[in-house]
Amino acid sequence: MLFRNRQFDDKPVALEILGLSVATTGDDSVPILNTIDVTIRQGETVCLVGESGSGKSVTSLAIMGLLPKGALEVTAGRIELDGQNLLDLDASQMRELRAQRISMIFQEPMTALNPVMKVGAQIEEVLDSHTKLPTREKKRRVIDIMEQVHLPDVERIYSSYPHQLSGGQRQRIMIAMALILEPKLLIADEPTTALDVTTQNQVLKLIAELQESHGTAVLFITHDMGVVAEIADTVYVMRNGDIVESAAVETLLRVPQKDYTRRLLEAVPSLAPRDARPESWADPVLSVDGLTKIYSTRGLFKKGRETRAAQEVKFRIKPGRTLGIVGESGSGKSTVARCVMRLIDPTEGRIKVGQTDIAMLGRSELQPHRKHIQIVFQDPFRSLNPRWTVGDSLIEGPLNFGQSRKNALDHARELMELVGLPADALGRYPHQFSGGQRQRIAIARAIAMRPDILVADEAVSALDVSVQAQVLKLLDELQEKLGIAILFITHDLRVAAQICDEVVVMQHGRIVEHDTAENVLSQPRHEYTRALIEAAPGRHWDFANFRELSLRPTETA
Amino acid sequence: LAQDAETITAVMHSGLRVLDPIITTAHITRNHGYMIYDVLIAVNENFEVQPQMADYEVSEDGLTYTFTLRDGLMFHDGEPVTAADAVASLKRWGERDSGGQLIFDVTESLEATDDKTITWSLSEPFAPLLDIVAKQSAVPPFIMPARVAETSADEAITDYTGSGPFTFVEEEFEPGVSVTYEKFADYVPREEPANWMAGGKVVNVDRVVWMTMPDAQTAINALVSGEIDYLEQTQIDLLPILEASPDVVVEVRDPLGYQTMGRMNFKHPPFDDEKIRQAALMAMGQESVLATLIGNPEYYSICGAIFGCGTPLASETGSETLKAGGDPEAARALLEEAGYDNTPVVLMQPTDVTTLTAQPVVAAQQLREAGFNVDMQAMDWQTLVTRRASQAAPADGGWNIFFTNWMVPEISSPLINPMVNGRGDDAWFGWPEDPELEALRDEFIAASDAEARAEVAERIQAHVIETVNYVPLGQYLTVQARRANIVDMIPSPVPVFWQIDKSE
Amino acid sequence: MLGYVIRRILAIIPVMVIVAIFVFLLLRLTPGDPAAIIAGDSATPAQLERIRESLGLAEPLHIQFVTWVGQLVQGNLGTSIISNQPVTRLIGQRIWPTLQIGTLTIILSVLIAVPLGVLAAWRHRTWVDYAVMTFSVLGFSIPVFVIGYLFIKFFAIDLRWLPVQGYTSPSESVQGFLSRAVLPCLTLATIYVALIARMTRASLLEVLGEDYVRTARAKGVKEHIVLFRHALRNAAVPILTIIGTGFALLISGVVVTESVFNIPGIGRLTVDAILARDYPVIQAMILLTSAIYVFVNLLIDLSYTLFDPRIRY
Amino acid sequence: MAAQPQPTSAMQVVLGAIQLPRNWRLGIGPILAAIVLAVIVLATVTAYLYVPHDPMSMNALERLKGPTETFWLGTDPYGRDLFSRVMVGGQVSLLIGIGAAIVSVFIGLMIGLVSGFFRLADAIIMRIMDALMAIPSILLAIALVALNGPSIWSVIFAITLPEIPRVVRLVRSVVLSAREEPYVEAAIALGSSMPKILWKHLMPNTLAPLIVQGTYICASAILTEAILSFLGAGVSTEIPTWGNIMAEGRLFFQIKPELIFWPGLMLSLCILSINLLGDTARDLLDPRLKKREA
Ligand SMILES: Nc1ncnc2c1ncn2[C@@H]1O[C@H](COP(=O)(O)OP(=O)(O)OP(=O)(O)O)[C@@H](O)[C@H]1O
Ligand SMILES: Nc1ncnc2c1ncn2[C@@H]1O[C@H](COP(=O)(O)OP(=O)(O)OP(=O)(O)O)[C@@H](O)[C@H]1O
Ligand SMILES: [Mg+2]
Ligand SMILES: [Mg+2]
Repeated sequence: MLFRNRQFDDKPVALEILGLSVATTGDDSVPILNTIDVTIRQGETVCLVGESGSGKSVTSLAIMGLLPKGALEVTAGRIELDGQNLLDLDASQMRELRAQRISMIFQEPMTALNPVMKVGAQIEEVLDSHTKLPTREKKRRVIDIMEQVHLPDVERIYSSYPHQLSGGQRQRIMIAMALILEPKLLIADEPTTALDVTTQNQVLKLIAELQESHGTAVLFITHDMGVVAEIADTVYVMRNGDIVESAAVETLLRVPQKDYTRRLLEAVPSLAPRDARPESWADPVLSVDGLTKIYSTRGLFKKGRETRAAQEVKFRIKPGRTLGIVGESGSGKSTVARCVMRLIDPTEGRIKVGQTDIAMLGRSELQPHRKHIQIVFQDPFRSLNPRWTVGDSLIEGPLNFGQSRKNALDHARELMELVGLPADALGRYPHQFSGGQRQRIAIARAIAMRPDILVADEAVSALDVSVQAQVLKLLDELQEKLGIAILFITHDLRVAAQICDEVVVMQHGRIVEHDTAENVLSQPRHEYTRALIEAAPGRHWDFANFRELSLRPTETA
Repeated sequence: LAQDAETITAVMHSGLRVLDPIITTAHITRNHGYMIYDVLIAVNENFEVQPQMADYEVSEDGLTYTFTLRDGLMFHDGEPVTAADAVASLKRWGERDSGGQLIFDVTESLEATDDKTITWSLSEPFAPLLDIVAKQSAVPPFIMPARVAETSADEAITDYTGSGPFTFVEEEFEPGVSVTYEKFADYVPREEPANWMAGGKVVNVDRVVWMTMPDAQTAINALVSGEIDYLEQTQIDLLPILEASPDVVVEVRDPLGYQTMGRMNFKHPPFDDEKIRQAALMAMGQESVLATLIGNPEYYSICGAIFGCGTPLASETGSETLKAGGDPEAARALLEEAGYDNTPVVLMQPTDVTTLTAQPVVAAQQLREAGFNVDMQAMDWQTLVTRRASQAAPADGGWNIFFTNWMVPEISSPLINPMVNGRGDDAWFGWPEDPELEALRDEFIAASDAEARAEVAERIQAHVIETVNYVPLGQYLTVQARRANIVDMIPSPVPVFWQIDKSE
Repeated sequence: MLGYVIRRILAIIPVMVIVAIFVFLLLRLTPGDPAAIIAGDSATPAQLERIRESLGLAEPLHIQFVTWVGQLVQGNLGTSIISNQPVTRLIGQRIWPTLQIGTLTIILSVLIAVPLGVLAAWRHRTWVDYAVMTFSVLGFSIPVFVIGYLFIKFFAIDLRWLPVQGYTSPSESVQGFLSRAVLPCLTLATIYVALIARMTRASLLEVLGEDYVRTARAKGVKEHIVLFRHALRNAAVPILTIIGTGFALLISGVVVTESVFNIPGIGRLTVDAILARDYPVIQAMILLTSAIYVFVNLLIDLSYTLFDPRIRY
Repeated sequence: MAAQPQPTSAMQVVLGAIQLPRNWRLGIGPILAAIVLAVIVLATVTAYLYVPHDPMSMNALERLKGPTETFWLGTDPYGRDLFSRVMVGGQVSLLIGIGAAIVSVFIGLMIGLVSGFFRLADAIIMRIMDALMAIPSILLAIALVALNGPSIWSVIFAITLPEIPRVVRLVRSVVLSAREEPYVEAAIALGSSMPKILWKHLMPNTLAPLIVQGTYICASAILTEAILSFLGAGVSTEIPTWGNIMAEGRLFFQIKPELIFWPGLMLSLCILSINLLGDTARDLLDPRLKKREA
């Protein structure tokens, strides 16, 4: 079964949003949502998708009555729960309703739980607020729901603080909290985005299971099409505060009606690796051998604690080729990147850039080698100095290597064109650009040094799929033109499949598999690689081509 | 706010910190001395010497003084006061007090002839001996037990066993904050009525607590609200507040009051030049200083006498310009004549003693008007007392002029007036080298009767003003305030707590 | 935890050593001569020199320092030059009023300031918020002694509700203590309340924007529980920190308040000692107040664990 | 929350990069504060142009007079014109406030940058700073003024010294956290030298908090000057300062409250305005608050 093709037309409507409009408060009011309609029936899972800033979260907050006071307000429309308009309720009636009839799970399990309260107490608080149960009964109910969300060692976790739990466990606590009073409607705003793929998979399964047993309607907000394919019954596509299109999931993915939807789907990278490029015979520009990094925190009186973040890492990259490093969070990918860049000192090993081993060079000896190897970071907001104009950022490196200001600026102008930005943007500040544009600037800055190697650490992870596709394309073009070798770090297998020639899979600081992208993705040999691939949501669907992913015989069992 | 009727709570002009009345000249410590110690002889309000612990006799040739202790004298530890104790006390005092030093310069022997008799033999007659031993300032010869008096005169005593009408309650002593005295039950007062420092010291209350309040405002408020009984000094400007309260009596305790004065440094230019000193004196006028310092003219008087108006030796010779408010024109002319080269005059101004902040400021203005280049340097009083001891050039941490105040009895004669001393480096700060003045002083000591002394004193006055040894800037009174139920307080320069009573 | 405490206590040592050297040098390089103060107005230079010698002030600096540190190590703070009393005795007499009034002030301030700050944050950008903020800025803007005078004038002189000045030990009469402590405490509290209320508001505002507060609201939890159970506890660490560093402000307030209300505490003792160049007392007092400051802040650091389970030492 | 586009219509405030939140409204308070402060500064700086009397000339016969035609606010205990003294007095008070703020911010910035950057120096510097911070600032100030004599400069020095460690801590913490920013790492990767990174990338981050801190130092310095005067360790009475006028006037609080009232009013208004502007600056410049509003 590819999709959950279920029928809900005969089920009663759980929640109906009619012509809802939201705008910012104040004189220069800006509309955020424009008369949107959404219908959710009992037991149904509705997915709300759309690019960042399209109004998904605002919709969910409007339903909960939790729009930030003094910033946003509902200007028109109705939100009907079982026929009752929630917008007519006062604050205390609304408070009554929350967790009893509608509840909500938020994106970030790290921050959504109160760090100074034990999680058991936090679940119990829901019962305190809405019921008058005796203490023992309360505890029993809490333990019960904790078991339902498959938490291990319930008694211990009951009296743990959030920071003592893993991300997945925390998200389970959130779900337990949301479901303990068996609400009609569960709203989940990107509940798995912060989790790694394997955990994400578990959480999605859990929500589906509980929905089944409690008959809850679910409004699921995500921008991940893979997740949509996995769990949705019906999909609503949002853009700039409008609902662009809505349909049953299969219909939408097969025959999207609107251009916007099509573009959105086309931008989703495919899990099928791109066609292999011809083998290169050049000497490698970067070769890493036996790289080991041990973080140790040692105090005068404390016992030293060691984290082996990278061990015996070994790879080489040739000019014009891209090597991907994939692996779940904490597997040591960034550590390798930072060692290679010599932003941190490796504990052991060799890092040869061209013919020179830079692994153990001191700060000043390192300086001349810096221009050969450059980096693009994940976060386009923070990787440019907000106080510098784009031009100043772009010429910083060249100036350090003795170029004249004028030459460097001329070159910077060319680079802006190369990355597809107007040359006159040099005088502007980073905040005057969008996320994707900023990442282009960061790339331009790296390229300005004419490096041999470009390290991209999660360079597209923070971007929207459509922007992500553009940036990936840009990197590809640059590589064509300049023959740069790229070390591409990502946790997203789809992205890796689209850009890499070779892939290295890391787990617990070690390389567990190293092969061509083709081989790694279609014939994973290591168990861990297989688990990673399997956990990728929507892995059977080729979104860009609106059809099943046909070719690979990778399905195991 | 019920108060124990047997306790008098008094706010004194400063906090008691030093407990040895011989080592320091601080008034608060002297006052403390009068509480817990007695003296052999003392003066009454007419500056007449009266017997106190002892009767005295002077031999015909003026070379032998015999003091006989009266009966019943007892130290606070229950031991009787003996002549040996008195001798030890006098000797220690003699090392510290400048008047005492003069006597000891001519002393043949001082010894206890028996338990009650002290015999003091001189090598030559010294007429003012009794006056000096009986004086109430700055350092009176308080009688302590011999074991205490044996402490070196440069070290503070640590045993506070006294001989006076009150005992010191050591456990309750908080330096700078409060000190408690209890009536000494075994003290035997004299028969005569109390008069100044002499007469019968009859104690009518059980306890006296002295406190300090750093804030004058607070002290006044506390008196008005009845939280304290007595305020030794009040700011004249604040009298209206006290006068408005029916429960408070405001009065002048001591009709002589204080003299305020300025002293120049004879060691460094420009004031090493007598002409320039004279110009400075001519620039200064008393009225502005006093009016600024005190305000209400009822409480100050213009007085050009270096020995203080109202004292037997008072003479105002030479002080005309001072009294007339200064003569900036003449001063300017004199200054020009002296060839003043605009050397800056370093004038030290204390910031933390209210009775001393105004004089320097006013004087600075007056000196400037006469053409002096004044460099007024503000500092706290403790810096000032340290710095005035420095003989260095003004530019290297020395000074040119500063101001201070004296109780009139402290300056009332050439023998005790600290400024009237021309012994150069051994003289008081400013260090005038003035043999003529020394000669005049010897003449004064030698003078046999009051008339002769007054005549010498007048010449000293003229000489001091002529050489501008120091500049008397006038006299002012201090005003005390008490709750109306505090009665029978003796008027005297030293606030004393015998005879005083607290009615219900 | 124990290891951390020991480490922190050991870390105090170099700090106190630096304070000690600093204070010692500062004082000895200060013009001012306690001998002149002891001797009074009419002493001669020769007499001064003799007194100076008997006080040990004529010795070379390093010898004086070594002597002093040697005594310190034995727990001997020395003897006041001026009053000849052991410094420990002076401190013993004077420290209680200051400690009692200081403690009372802190308790009073926290009781007033925290609810005010919470209120202001909760009613962010309403008149309540502006009123609280105006009050707390005002608290910083008026010199302490002026506030003290105003209180005296109003409560003690005009209304005659409370005594004007003074101090009564609570062991003597609790009522007497309270009636005399109220005004100084209130005076001191104005700055402290301002400081704490402002910090409470700021850190609460920050916390109120956190996801878990939104979660609590999404659970339908009542607003006061959201504010006090969820938000305030999370905002506690910066509030505690400001209480600790504000302690320095309290000390400076104490110096003034003790003068205005005539309280025989260590603030006045120190100022008097500085003005009188009573070296042993100044040294001991600055060391003591610094040690108290460091110690209070250590306690506050340790107390973080009570409020935030994530902090482990 | 995923990254959101930031407002592009932002106003450039400090160094062209600190943005006002989009829907920020200044409100009446800060504007009023700015006006009040501007008026006070202007009035005190130009005081000599318009005050009717020499603020230092005494006239003993006119002391402690109430307001009259010649003496608009009356006279002080030396018979000097209170109005002239209050207006001129602001000069020294403001000089002390601004002087202490600038000096402590500048020295603190230098030490803080070095300390945040050089591990070795850091250990030593921070111990010294801890020690300085532990000494109650008012006691240190009194002692320092006693040491140097109560000139304006020694008062500024005495107020400045205890403030330095606080500035150092602030700068250091900003440097330590900004060091971890990706753009700093990028600069390292681009081969920028450490001094350049320190000065061009890290130092600007400290400016916004320093401006805020500077306003508080300025306000508290003006207050501390008043307290020093009150305790008898202030500037000479000749030179009028608000603190000085109040300290002299405190004796006469009950019979002539104007002596405290007028300088106190000026001082409080001034500090109130500075504090309010500081608060506003903090709200405007605090990146965390900004993020939430955006
Ligand atoms: N408190 C607020 N004040 C003003 N505008 C806001 C506020 N919160 C959100 N917006 C605006 O509303 C729009 C929709 O935001 P929303 O958070 O719903 O986007 P989203 O679809 O959830 O995006 P993402 O995928 O990034 O979470 C955005 O343009 C955002 O800038
Ligand atoms: N500075 C550090 N000190 C101590 N441990 C560290 C440090 N930086 C990283 N680690 C640890 O090293 C391990 C590898 O971290 P790294 O950042 O390389 O992972 P990653 O694969 O990049 O993860 P992600 O996908 O979340 O970015 C993790 O366990 C991390 O906690
Ligand atoms: Mg969202
Ligand atoms: Mg990483």
